[in-house]
Amino acid sequence: MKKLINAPEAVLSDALAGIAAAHPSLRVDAEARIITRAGGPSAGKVALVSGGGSGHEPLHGGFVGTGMLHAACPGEVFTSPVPDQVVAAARAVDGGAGVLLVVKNYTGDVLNFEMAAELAGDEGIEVATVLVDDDVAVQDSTWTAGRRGTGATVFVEKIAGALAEQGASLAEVAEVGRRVNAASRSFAVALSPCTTPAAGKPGFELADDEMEVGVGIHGEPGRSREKLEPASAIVATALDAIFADQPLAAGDEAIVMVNGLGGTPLIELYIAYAEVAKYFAERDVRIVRNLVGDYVTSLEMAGVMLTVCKADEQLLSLWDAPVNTPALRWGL
Amino acid sequence: MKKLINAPEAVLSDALAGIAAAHPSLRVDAEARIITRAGGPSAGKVALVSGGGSGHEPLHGGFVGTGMLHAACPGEVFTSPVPDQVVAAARAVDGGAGVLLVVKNYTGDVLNFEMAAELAGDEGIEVATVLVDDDVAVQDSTWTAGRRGTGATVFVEKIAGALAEQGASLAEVAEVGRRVNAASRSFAVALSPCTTPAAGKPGFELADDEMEVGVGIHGEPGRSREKLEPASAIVATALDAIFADQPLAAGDEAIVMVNGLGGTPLIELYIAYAEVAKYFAERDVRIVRNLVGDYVTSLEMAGVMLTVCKADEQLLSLWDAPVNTPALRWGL
Amino acid sequence: VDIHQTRIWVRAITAAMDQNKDRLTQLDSAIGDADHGVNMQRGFTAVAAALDGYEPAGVGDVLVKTGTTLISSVGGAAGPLYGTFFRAVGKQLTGPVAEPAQLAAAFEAGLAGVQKLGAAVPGDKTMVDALAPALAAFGAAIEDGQDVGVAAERAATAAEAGAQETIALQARKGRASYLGPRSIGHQDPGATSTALVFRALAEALTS
Amino acid sequence: VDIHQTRIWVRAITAAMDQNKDRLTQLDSAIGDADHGVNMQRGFTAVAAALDGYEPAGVGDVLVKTGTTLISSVGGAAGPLYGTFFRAVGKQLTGPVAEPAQLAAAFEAGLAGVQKLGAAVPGDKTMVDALAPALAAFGAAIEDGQDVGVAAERAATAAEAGAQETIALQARKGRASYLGPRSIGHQDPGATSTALVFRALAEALTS
Ligand SMILES: Nc1ncnc2c1ncn2[C@@H]1O[C@H](COP(=O)(O)OP(=O)(O)O)[C@@H](O)[C@H]1O
Ligand SMILES: Nc1ncnc2c1ncn2[C@@H]1O[C@H](COP(=O)(O)OP(=O)(O)O)[C@@H](O)[C@H]1O
Ligand SMILES: [Mg+2]
Ligand SMILES: [Mg+2]
Ligand SMILES: [Mg+2]
Ligand SMILES: [Mg+2]
Repeated sequence: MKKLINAPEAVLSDALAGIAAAHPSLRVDAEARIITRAGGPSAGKVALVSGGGSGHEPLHGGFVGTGMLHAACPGEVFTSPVPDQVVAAARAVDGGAGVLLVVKNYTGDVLNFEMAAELAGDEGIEVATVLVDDDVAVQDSTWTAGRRGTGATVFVEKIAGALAEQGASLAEVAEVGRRVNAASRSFAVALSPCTTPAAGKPGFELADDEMEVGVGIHGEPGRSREKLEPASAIVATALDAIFADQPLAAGDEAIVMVNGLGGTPLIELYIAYAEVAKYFAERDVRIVRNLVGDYVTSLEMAGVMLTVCKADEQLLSLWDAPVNTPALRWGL
Repeated sequence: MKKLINAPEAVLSDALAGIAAAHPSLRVDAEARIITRAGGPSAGKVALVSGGGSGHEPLHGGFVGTGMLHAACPGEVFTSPVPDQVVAAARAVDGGAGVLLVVKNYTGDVLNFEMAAELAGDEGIEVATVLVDDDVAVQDSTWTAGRRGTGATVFVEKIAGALAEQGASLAEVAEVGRRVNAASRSFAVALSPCTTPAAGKPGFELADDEMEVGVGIHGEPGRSREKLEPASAIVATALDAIFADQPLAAGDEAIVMVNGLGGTPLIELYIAYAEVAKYFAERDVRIVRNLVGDYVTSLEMAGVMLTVCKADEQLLSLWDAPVNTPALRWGL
Repeated sequence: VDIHQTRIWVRAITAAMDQNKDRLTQLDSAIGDADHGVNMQRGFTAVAAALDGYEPAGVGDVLVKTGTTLISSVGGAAGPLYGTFFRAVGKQLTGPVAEPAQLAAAFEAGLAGVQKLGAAVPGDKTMVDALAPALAAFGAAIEDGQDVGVAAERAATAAEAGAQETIALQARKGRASYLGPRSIGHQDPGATSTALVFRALAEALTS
Repeated sequence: VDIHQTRIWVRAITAAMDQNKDRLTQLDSAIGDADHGVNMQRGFTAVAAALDGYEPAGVGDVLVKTGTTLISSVGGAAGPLYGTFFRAVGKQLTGPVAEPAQLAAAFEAGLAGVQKLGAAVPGDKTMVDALAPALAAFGAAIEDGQDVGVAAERAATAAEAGAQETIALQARKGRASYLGPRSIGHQDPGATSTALVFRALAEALTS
């Protein structure tokens, strides 16, 4: 295992120290393990709190700031945070208008956030939850854990965060968050596995001519192993799956993210984006906004995740609203 | 070789197509292989042109925009651009106040940009050059190729670009660029090699407990191979080399970049930044601004580059000036 | 079963998680996210610290404290689920000593809590596949008039068999469910740690 | 040496670069950035296209065109250096035929151009370590009254020996210089491609 770390058990605390040192706009409570805006709560505004296992940076700490999250609760690597962290975050950022928890749909995240919601409610904090479950690589059904929450988390946090910044109510902010999730789909392909510091070896092994199709962001194997294909075919596989689940028609508009999983060079993400642009152009679906880069990662995994959100006027104007976070910044 | 590409020989053209599709703020001339601001030249302002081999993204194309570069000339992967590209770029962006070429000190880059400068001069374009050579891993001497240009390129492009935006003369912009370079030092360590699409295999092999110390950004081996060490020791090695070459005294101020080489998870860069912050604090040198992320990469290489620029009032105010590029954006 | 024995049980779990940390993590690496061993070890290390110097009024207090500490320190799916289990069991046991039948009933309350929270049924390839047979064996032995130590032995054996049997199952809950048919052929980490919990109980009650 | 032979030479270089692309890239991979073979192949493919249908007035025109095309298509260190070499040689050869002694002198002008641009001296572990001995051998053979084909053969052999000898050298110019002592033990890619250039000349002038 090759990692730029001091010790597997120190990864989270060391990283939090680095985040604290690097970003004066953030306040890191190392004890409570929460990252909040340095400015404190925004009186009268809904505060967004998210969190999850670490190893997905810049998610979520990199999205704390004006127009997006108020707080992030980082768990250990690939381990959801404990309820105490979420409650501490809700307490720290509640501006009196309630707290929206943005939760990725994993059993661990769901359970810990649920417990936290209950505890925070007991303390008199108004809490609502948006569950993100956009990964079409996972078959959805009431009998399973359901779809994973992946790339759409960024869209939900950005757009709901923008509405919160405008002073909307908790119900409205939660509603738009759910709308974004419902309009979004993701699919990811890995060219190499990743290794958690604790495990010391990769979650799966791939031959030099293989890829894992339909992977999540926790280093687990995907739905199937296939022969490595050119970028055009990989993009088509992912977008076919996304379009099969959420058809976009000629004339529709979309926000698209080509997201690197941590170990993919940016030049390759641009190559993938060129293929995405072609795919959309052939179907006459307009990509009206895009992100190309590492936003939701899986440690050093090489691969790409595509996330597509069907846009409408409200979502688009909230997308364009000012945001000022370490990882996403415009209009400010 | 695992790459998200269509074909080794199509890497540059496919990536340019992706950049063109992703960034409406940029104009990509696929024929001339140059990336310029969509807005065209800025009348009466000095225009910065940079370039170099591809594979270092977001350098340079990601730094084209208000307050930074006017044009980037991407060569093939790890191959400096040809003079024709640079001349085409200078021609496209000259606003009448001259063109500053920001050139990383590699024989190929230097020779191609020199030829281009001569040709552009013949066309009546006023041209000046800033040579970036900040990598202290390389012994400098008049008998060798000299130091490599690495991380400081970002600092030079940002700060000189800001002065150009303010309407300074070519001589002034070049002068501040040289000042930034003179104030900057870098040192990089790799935990894994990288593979160029054309070669198909890595530039060196590393055992599971080894690292390459003093690497550049072209996949070549470094100055020495050592046993893998904790982040704290790796950071100390790099900063010791930097401080030995450019001592910073208590009370000094610095801009610091913790730059990922392409395959390093962001969480590890934050761990490294925590160590950097400690190192500076112990010496009472203040880090007044920082960048943590992938800015000057070496394809999918895992590793970290530290760049330190001794700051003063002018450099700092130019650093803080608005910038709006795909990879660096603030104040706008 | 008294407070002392309960403490010994929890201490034995802590030791088992220390010893099996890597094994559990590797099992989780195959079909999950490679953290289950680390999670359990972190949790029970915290539990050991929390119980140190703690003065419980009853058997249940030890277990409630254990559960609460797990919830506050584990995270992931295992934290709330194990936390809920121990809290639910503990809440049933208010006295300084728990009679075998009380314990069996409390365990059933624990299972109910886990199932209510996680919605897993036997066959979903989760900790429930070790927990359910363990409790059934424990309850049956007690009803049979067996000694609590013997009951615990049978529970441990049943849990181990249940964990083993998860190998053949396709996961329908938890992270492994994402793998679909590819989850078959791997033993569930949570069921494996549950087997450790009951083996520790058997050790505690027979030593 | 006439225009036709010059074209054959350049065509033979193109063929050699095609064939040796991977070898040159692998040499460059060891002490550089793994692009020299690709660079040279791209350049001489462009040269072949540029010369196709081109009507040169003299031998020099072919070589100037070759050099100019290399500069516009190769990039890296090799582009300007080889481009300058061919342009400098070509500029000396204005007639439709080049006499052997003219050619020898033109080659020297080419070397001077390369050294002026790159500031490398023999022993720096660059293409100069193949170029300088090749030209020396060529000039000596011509002075000796040897046939131009023989001279080219000797030049090729000297270039190959020179390239071979770069293995023992520590680089002081180009990318390999960054490696310091670790550059020792590897053959310089540029010196190797220079040897191919002169082997191609020998083939062209003896076929
Ligand atoms: N819904 C559920 N009900 C019961 N047990 C579950 C459920 N989901 C997961 N588990 C158990 O949790 C274990 C994984 O725990 P752990 O790895 O610590 O958490 P995570 O999956 O969040 O990384 C699984 O092996 C499984 O036994
Ligand atoms: N200053 C120099 N003078 C002469 N030849 C040089 C010089 N620098 C580099 N070279 C030659 O160029 C070769 C490398 O060419 P190439 O790989 O195409 O360019 P780059 O080094 O820019 O990637 C080296 O092997 C060496 O022979
Ligand atoms: Mg987990
Ligand atoms: Mg090169
Ligand atoms: Mg797990
Ligand atoms: Mg090279």
